[in-house]
Amino acid sequence: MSHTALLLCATLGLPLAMLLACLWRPLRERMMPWLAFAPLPGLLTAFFATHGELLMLGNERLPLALEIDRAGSVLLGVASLLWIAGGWYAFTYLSGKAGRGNFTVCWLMTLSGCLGVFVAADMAGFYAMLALLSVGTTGLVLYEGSPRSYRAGAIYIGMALLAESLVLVGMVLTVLSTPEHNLLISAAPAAIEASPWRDAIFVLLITGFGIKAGLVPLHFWIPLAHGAAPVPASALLSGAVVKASVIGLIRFMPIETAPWAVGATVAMLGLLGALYAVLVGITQSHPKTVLAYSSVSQMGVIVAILGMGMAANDGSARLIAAFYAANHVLAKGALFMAVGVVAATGARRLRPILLPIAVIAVGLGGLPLTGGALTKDVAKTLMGDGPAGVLATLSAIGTTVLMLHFLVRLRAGAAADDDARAEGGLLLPWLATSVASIVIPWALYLGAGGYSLPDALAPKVLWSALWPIAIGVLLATALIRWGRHLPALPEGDVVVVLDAAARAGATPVSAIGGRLDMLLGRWPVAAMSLLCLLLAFGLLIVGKH
Amino acid sequence: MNALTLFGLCGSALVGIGLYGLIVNPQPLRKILAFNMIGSGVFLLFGFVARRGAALGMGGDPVPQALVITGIVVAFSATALAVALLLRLHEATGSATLGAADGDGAPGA
Amino acid sequence: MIGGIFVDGGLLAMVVVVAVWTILVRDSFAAVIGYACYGLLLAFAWVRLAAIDAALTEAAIGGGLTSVLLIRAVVRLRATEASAQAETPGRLQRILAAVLSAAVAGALGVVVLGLPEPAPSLAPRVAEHIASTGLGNAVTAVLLAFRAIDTLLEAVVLVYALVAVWALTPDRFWGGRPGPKYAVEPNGMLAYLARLLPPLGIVVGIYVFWVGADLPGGKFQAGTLLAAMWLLTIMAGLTDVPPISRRLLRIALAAGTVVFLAIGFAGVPLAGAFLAYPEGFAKPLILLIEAASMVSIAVTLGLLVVGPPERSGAP
Amino acid sequence: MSVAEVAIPAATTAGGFLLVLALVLPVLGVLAALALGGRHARTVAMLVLPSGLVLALMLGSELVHSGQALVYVLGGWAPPLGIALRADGLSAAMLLTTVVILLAVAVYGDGDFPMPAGGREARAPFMFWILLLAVWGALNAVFLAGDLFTLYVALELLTFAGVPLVCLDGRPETLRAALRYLLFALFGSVLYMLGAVLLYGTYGTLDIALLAGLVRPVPAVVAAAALMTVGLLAKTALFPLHLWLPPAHAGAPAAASAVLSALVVKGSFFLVIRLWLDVMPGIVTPLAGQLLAGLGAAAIIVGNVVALRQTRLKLLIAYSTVAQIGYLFLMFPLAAGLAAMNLPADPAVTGGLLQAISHATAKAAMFMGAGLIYATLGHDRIADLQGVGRQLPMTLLAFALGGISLVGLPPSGGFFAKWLLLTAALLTGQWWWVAVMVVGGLLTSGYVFVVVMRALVAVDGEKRPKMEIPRYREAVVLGLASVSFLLGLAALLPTDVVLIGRPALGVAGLP
Amino acid sequence: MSLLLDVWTVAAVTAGLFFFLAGTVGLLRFPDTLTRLHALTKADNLGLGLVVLGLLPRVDGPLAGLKLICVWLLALLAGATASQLIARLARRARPPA
Repeated sequence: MSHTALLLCATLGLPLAMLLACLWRPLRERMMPWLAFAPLPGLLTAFFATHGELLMLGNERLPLALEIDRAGSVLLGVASLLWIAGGWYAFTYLSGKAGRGNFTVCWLMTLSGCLGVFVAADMAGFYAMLALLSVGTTGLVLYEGSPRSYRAGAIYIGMALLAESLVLVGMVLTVLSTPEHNLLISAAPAAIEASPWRDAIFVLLITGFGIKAGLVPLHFWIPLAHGAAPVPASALLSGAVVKASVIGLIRFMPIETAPWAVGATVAMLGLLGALYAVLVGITQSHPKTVLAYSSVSQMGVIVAILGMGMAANDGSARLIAAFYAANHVLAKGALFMAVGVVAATGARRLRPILLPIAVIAVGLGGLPLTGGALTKDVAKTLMGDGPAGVLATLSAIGTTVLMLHFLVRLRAGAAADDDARAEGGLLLPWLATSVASIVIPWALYLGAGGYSLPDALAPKVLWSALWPIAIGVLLATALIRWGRHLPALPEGDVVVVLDAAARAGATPVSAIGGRLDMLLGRWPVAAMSLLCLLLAFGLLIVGKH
Repeated sequence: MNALTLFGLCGSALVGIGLYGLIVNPQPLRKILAFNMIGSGVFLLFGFVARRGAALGMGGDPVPQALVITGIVVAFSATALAVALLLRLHEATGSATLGAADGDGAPGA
Repeated sequence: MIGGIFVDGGLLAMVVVVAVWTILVRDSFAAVIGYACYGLLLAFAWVRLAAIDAALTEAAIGGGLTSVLLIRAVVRLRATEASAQAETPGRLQRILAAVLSAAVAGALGVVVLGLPEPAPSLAPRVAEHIASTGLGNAVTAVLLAFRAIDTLLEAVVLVYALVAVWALTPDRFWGGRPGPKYAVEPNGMLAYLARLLPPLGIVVGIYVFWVGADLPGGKFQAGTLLAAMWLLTIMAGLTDVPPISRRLLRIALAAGTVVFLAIGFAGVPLAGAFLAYPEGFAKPLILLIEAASMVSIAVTLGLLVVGPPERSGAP
Repeated sequence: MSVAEVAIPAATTAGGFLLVLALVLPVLGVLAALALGGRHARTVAMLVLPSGLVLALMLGSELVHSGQALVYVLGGWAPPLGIALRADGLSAAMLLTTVVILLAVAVYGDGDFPMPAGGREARAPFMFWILLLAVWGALNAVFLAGDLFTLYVALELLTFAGVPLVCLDGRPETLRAALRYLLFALFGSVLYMLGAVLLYGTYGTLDIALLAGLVRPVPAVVAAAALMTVGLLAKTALFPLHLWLPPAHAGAPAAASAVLSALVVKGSFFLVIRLWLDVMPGIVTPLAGQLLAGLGAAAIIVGNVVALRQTRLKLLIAYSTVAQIGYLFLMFPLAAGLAAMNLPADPAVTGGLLQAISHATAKAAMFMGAGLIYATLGHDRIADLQGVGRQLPMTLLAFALGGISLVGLPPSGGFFAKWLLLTAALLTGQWWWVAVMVVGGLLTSGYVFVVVMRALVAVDGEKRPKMEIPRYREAVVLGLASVSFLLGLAALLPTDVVLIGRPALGVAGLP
Repeated sequence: MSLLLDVWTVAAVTAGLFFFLAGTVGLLRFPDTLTRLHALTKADNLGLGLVVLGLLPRVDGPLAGLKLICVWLLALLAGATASQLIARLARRARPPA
């Protein structure tokens, strides 16, 4: 058994083993401190596993296979890092709180699913991981047990299952499009391109993964869920978990051959969504919600990158999207953890903490020399200078504004006691993540990306990164000055409309169902409908012959 | 149109008559009665089929006749059970109707 | 014979008329009586169809025992009738129901008339193989040799039904005696009949069972007769129903099926198949099965009629 | 053409005697329990059921080895004169499922129906054990019989065993529910028998295998198909003929509900499969198949919607059964469509049966779980389930796993059933069933979510349970739920057991 | 000889049928339960008896004849019992005058 095989197995095996162990209450209660170790194999896999080596576990009727590719290992690596830090952070954050057992279980489920999607090489397994991830996430969202979290959880699971059903149908169509009904994901892109149902598959998969990615207008669950979950959970959900959709698109979409229209549509959806999310985000007051909207915006950009790749039939989009996503994983993780840190820190001790936060926050907007700038620079090659490029720049400006708005809201959320200080268990993981969010992008940029330092430091690059920030800062100051005149949009904006629609629709349907059931409960009605069926079957069968 | 076909038609008619009773009569006892009538109609059809198959000096195909005997006994068992259930229901509730599908079968542990 | 069509026509016309009346008549007691007559008329129809075994069974079970059951029930349910009648569906529903039933019956009639000629029949095959069973009555041969499994399962059906009826016992009466206690009237007419008739009935019953091998008759008809005799003595108050907890009773219930199964399994080594009879021993074995079944059937039928226990086991 | 012309001599195959044993063993159990009475009923059941499990496994392995259907010619009289027992993959799978579930119910029910002290005989426990065996015997007969009239008798056996289960605790409303059930079931079975008469009158045999080779679309056969189908639908409680199911299944004691919902309705469903896929695949038209599945779709939608309205847990589960029964009937147009395209109908058949099995296991677990919840809280109002998660963690987990199987998430049996049915639907271009399945899954997840959420709410202060639940009962429920949850891994088996000994529909489909 | 038998049979059976007819008319026409019972039982017993007598010469073998007579006796017995029971019910139903 090669080391890759071992690593792949361990990546999935260790978290699942710990999950199983949790079936036994005593172990469950003691599991919390070990959460940080569950993702270690994943990290090792990201570094040392040989790409493209397929590990087949199932048989030909149900090929359960594991594999890691370049884009996958990038995401797997950063995700594992964030899971490690998050586990550490959660241990401190939840110490002494009730229901840690349930939290542990849900955390491990989400963790297994999240790392699993990056290594799953067959559709059944991929779907299984997706489902596991959704169920676990629901648990995390519900953790606090408040009415707010129930609403968020219900909406989340509903949207997740809807998305997965769409993906499932898309997958089945894909499998049917392959010769000898191949379940391996590697066969998917070619199959989709050649499939008689190509367009249907595009719609199903893109909508399905789009929901999971929080693509506007199907994004509303993200602010609710990420707002309701406890801080460490939100950090992981917003940072790592949503990236499952990215890997899905990367692996399934036939980027090299997709028709231009599809790619362009996806790109436009993503970019417009990115801007829209910013506009709504600046009206939000709760820092976590603001971050959630920023996630929606950033995911929009990532999807747009893939869209542009499809439009240009440029396979490099995969790696670029992964790179962009990787940066977002760490940055967003660090920012969410910061919310918890600041909440535990008094005003007097705030300054040293706020500085790195600010750097990372504005970094998302593309502050030179940060990961944001690097990713945006790399993405430019795809975005070009056309409308897409313009929109991308606009979104960068918007992100800057949104992040500054976040800083303001964050400040307001500092601990009441001016001298309070966050304990090390919160500070250190947060610091580690922050550092990683600065260093890792550089490493990828120079290492995997094959770029060199001068590329990054070229004045043109710096300038093109700087001026949107400048504009963003100006707008932000304006916002801070006159922001109170903005309307306060509800968390999850469009969800309100949907709620109303659902309520308007559900009640009568349910009532009709009940009445119908009552009616059919009467003996004569049932008996007569039986005779009607009898005649109907008779006629239908006679019909043909 | 020979005498034998009359039996076939009679069987069909009995089925129809029984169906009507089974549908419209609210009293379970009368439903049970109607069920027996449908059953006897079906048995008569068995007899009809058997008689058509008369051959080699046998008055009819013995297989359907045997099936009828089995069927009659089964129908009787069903009737006995239904009547017992009905009487028990009456004893327990004082009423002897199927009621509407109130659906509220208050579940037992 | 052209006379036949008139005889049959008249008979069947009567059957249909009685059937319609039975369904439509308002008073349930009348309906039950109507059903009893209907059962007897049907028995005649069976005779006309040259199915004497079926005729006997229909008369004994369909007409006889079923009617007894229904009469007992209708008398007890007298009180509820008015309220139940109130639930009769409206005119529209009744018309709809009539139309649908008529449609089904009509379609059925058309189909029945369209059955293929010449009619398929297993009679030749039965005639071909009946010799190896040593039986003269083809129906008995089918019931106990060719389709023995049906008969076996049918015996099981009776047991299941009785178990189901007993399951309805109120807990306080479990293990008690079924049905009401009938007081004996020393010189009442019924008691007289109940003393006079059973010996005769038993003889006839055993006769019916015995000839069943070669002539119309068999264990079901016989068992029904015995059950009827038993019920007569019970209703006359001469005997009481045994408590259902009595071991002997339970064994009597199971015996028939057990013997059937035992002989069936004996067939595996002796005749090469389950429910097969060794060459030359078919008839005695079949008679043995029938004898055992007859007793079980009689007891089961009787208990099915009297229903679940309604009083404690104390005499 | 009648049976006189065709002569397919059925011959007993190796291992055929296992069929006889499987048929007789439960019956012997019933008789022994009845004759011995008293507390021996339990002993008998506990002896017979495990041996039945062994038997089912032997039968299955025999089937896998021989790779063809097992046949036993009773009394050496070959059809059409005699009767043969047959077991193909479907039968074997259902036999095994049945005995496994009954074993679980037996262990579980042992707690609800304790034998009274001092060897005295009490009604409820005595009846529980006997009826458990009775249901088993009836089902085995349904799965093994090769003759349509024998199957009729078997169906009646099933009804007679099922009805008393409904009113096992003798409360008035359950008596009424039982009566409704009995009358409607009898209605169904008499129609079935009517169909049998027409078939005999046309071909002079009722043997399934012979008929399969004989049937042609003449009026009598068409009428028979319609009559038998509808009769069986009434017994299966497919929408709109479900009036009897919710009160009966919700009112019965939990152990009984589990048996009724998981197994009893599957008996008549199994016969629909036999009828449509084995006897008259060439007769039933695509439109008829669409109608059948249309009823299924209506059942899925209405059943789930009404389930979401329920305020009592057991009624919710009962209505969920109404909906799940709908899923079972989606397989028929799919199988027909595949056959019409001369593709193997495997996905549809396997999917349908997998759905049936996973629903059986999941639903049994859920009903038994509901029973434990009722015993602990003294009620089953969904609104007041708080604290159950703390008091009965294993039960709640079982309920969740069962729910996941119903929703169809991997690796549950429900998921692979869904996958196969989707495959068949998309292959045959019947996308509308896909939509139904998706919507149904979402609705199902709705009520599973609601129940689990309610139960997970923590209550301040330990609530005193009405009754202490021994761990083993929770464990049994959890075990059964896990079976349903892991059933999908059956796809890792080397062969598709379900399909062994089945006629190739692509060929049989052509009249 | 056979002619005589034929005549006897025809006569007896006709007479029997006549009594049946009379019984039926009585059943329909008489005022109250007891009188109806009277008409019915009397006529039926006689009618059946005559029919049996009429058929006796035509049976093959004494056993069949015995059977016929048994049928008559049983009918008598059943009729007597039934009418007795019904009569008692009727008397209970009617207030003692």
